Amino acid sequence: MSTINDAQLKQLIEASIFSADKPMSIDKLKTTVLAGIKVSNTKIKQILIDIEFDYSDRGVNLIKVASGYRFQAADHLGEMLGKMWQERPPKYSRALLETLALIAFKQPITRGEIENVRGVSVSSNIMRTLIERGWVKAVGHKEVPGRPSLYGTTNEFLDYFSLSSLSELPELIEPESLDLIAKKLESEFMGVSTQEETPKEQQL
Amino acid sequence: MSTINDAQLKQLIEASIFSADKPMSIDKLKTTVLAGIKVSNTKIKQILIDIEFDYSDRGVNLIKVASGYRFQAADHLGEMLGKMWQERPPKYSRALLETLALIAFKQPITRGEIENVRGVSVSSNIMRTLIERGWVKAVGHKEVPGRPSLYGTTNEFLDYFSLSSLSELPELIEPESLDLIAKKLESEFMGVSTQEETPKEQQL
Amino acid sequence: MTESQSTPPLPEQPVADVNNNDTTQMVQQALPLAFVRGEAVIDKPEDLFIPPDALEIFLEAFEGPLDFLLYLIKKQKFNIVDLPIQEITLQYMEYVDLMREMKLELAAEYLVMAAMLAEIKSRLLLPRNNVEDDDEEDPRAELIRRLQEYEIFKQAAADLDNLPRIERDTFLPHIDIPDTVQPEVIHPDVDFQELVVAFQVILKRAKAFTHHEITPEVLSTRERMSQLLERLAQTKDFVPFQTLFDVTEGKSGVVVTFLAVLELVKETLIEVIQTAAYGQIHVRSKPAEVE
Repeated sequence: MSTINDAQLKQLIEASIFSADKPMSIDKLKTTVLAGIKVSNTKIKQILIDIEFDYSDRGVNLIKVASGYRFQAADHLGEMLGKMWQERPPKYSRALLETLALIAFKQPITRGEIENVRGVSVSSNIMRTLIERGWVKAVGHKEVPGRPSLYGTTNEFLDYFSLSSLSELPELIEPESLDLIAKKLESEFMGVSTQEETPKEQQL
Repeated sequence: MSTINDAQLKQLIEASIFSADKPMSIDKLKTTVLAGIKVSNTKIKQILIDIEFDYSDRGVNLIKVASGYRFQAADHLGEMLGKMWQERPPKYSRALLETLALIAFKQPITRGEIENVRGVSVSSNIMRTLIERGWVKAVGHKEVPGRPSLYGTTNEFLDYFSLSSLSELPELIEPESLDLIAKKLESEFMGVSTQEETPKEQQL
Repeated sequence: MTESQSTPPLPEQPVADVNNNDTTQMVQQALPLAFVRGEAVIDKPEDLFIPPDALEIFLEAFEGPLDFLLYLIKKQKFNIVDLPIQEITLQYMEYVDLMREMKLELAAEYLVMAAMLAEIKSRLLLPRNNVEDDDEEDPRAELIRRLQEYEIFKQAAADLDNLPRIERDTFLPHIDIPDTVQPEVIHPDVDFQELVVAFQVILKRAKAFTHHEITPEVLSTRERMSQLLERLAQTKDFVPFQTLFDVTEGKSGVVVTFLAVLELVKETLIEVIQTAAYGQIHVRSKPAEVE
């Protein structure tokens, strides 16, 4: 039996818990790193308490689990530490892109209306993904039985695609000018000549 | 940019170095756990120095290797900790070690050049093992007929041997200056006094 | 000089004398012992004659002819600088002959080395050219250079092997990651063109699609409809009609807002009231029906 001073013993126990790929029990310590070293269980326990205290305010803590002792990243660091690992979900499906396109171009639109156009049901998963991504949100309810949510796109959606507004879609622009349409609609709704109208005068 | 107090920052950096499966560089810290946190490189370095000091007398120490910072069991505990594992660590053949040494010291180097020094052919197996372990990689081609690959060592190679740069490798021995030998041989063989030798004549 | 004499090895002889000039004798003495013991890794009783397999094992202990030559040189305590080619060639040839006798497959490198040694030896035996010739050099020089270089890297490999390394001497900590730690999600990228294509596909597929005239104005209107609905949803109260307009948008912006309001009214998503003729107009989102 060899001897070892307390400081060395503490270092050894600490290092072996850190190095082990499974929790370390006192028994395991005694049959491996401490084999051939004369040391009581009480002593080992005292050292474990010391180590636990040393690490209580650090980035990693000593914790006791069923099968022994283990170092673990401090709980409260959880969210910040998560950035160490990155998860890449699969590419978006065609169903999702079509749903997003419909919401973008036909907003505000209900899920039922999307389903009507696409001819298939829209999975909750797709809506959830779009909402979690921050691209789509409920903007109101349609006053029909069931009061379904009406969906529209968000500013984040516009930012992502570097659009200042949905009207910037070059592929979908038709050559009719805004003025022309305004004129047409005004005469349709107001029954007035538009030549001299100012917006203020168009009040209902 | 969110802020965080110094104690939390230290805990976070400490925990992330412990959690990472590879050494952590300051850049890696900044793009992962510290992304979105306003903190200077100087500050991070200061914290690393603090952590290094905190652990200097513990069972694990913070050390700097080629690709960043990592914790490792204190050197002097190595032998005792080895007892924790039944499995024998991998042994590397002399052929592999000589090939690795040549690549490390004479990089970039072609396989043919390695073979010239060793006087035997280098098996594809050895090159594959070195590349699969991530210690060696092709760094380019030599512009000679056949354009053979030039090999060099990686940071992972240095990490494996706890080195922070190639300059930390053990120095090459110098059995005797080759020039000296050449001179001596020439004088013997040619019967010429070495005094009068011109550099040209000393070339081997 | 005699090249070699094939006499049987004398296993009982001790390590060869460095200064022994009888090279043939020295080779014979050195070989068996050296082959089975020496610095090689083979652990065989000292007094054993070379067992059939030992030579092969011995061969494996070397990294090739350079390694083997270095061994012979060190074993015989030859100074590499004064390398006695004659003696070392004899030893080497004995060894190669022995391998042949044992019918071992000789690596090509060993034969190349044998040829090189023989060539060096023959050049050394030729009468020296007395004419000053710049190109003339000691034929040993290249061999010695190679031996020295190999020795350097043989040692470097041994030094590398002695460095502390992961798995053998360096142990890395493993820690648990609490469940509270959630990996950061990196969302897939979407190109805007994909959206446009998706929409065109829908339009093609849905022939009965009624609002297939897509114009930027309609898009603006529908976008404005979403914005208005969202804004009105923030309060249950009526808001003044004119506050919905932003004059900084200019005429076209105001028209778009106006059209959006009309569309929302048409779809009964908002209520518009006017308490008196030419009075203030108020708008609110349609309240949920009260049970």
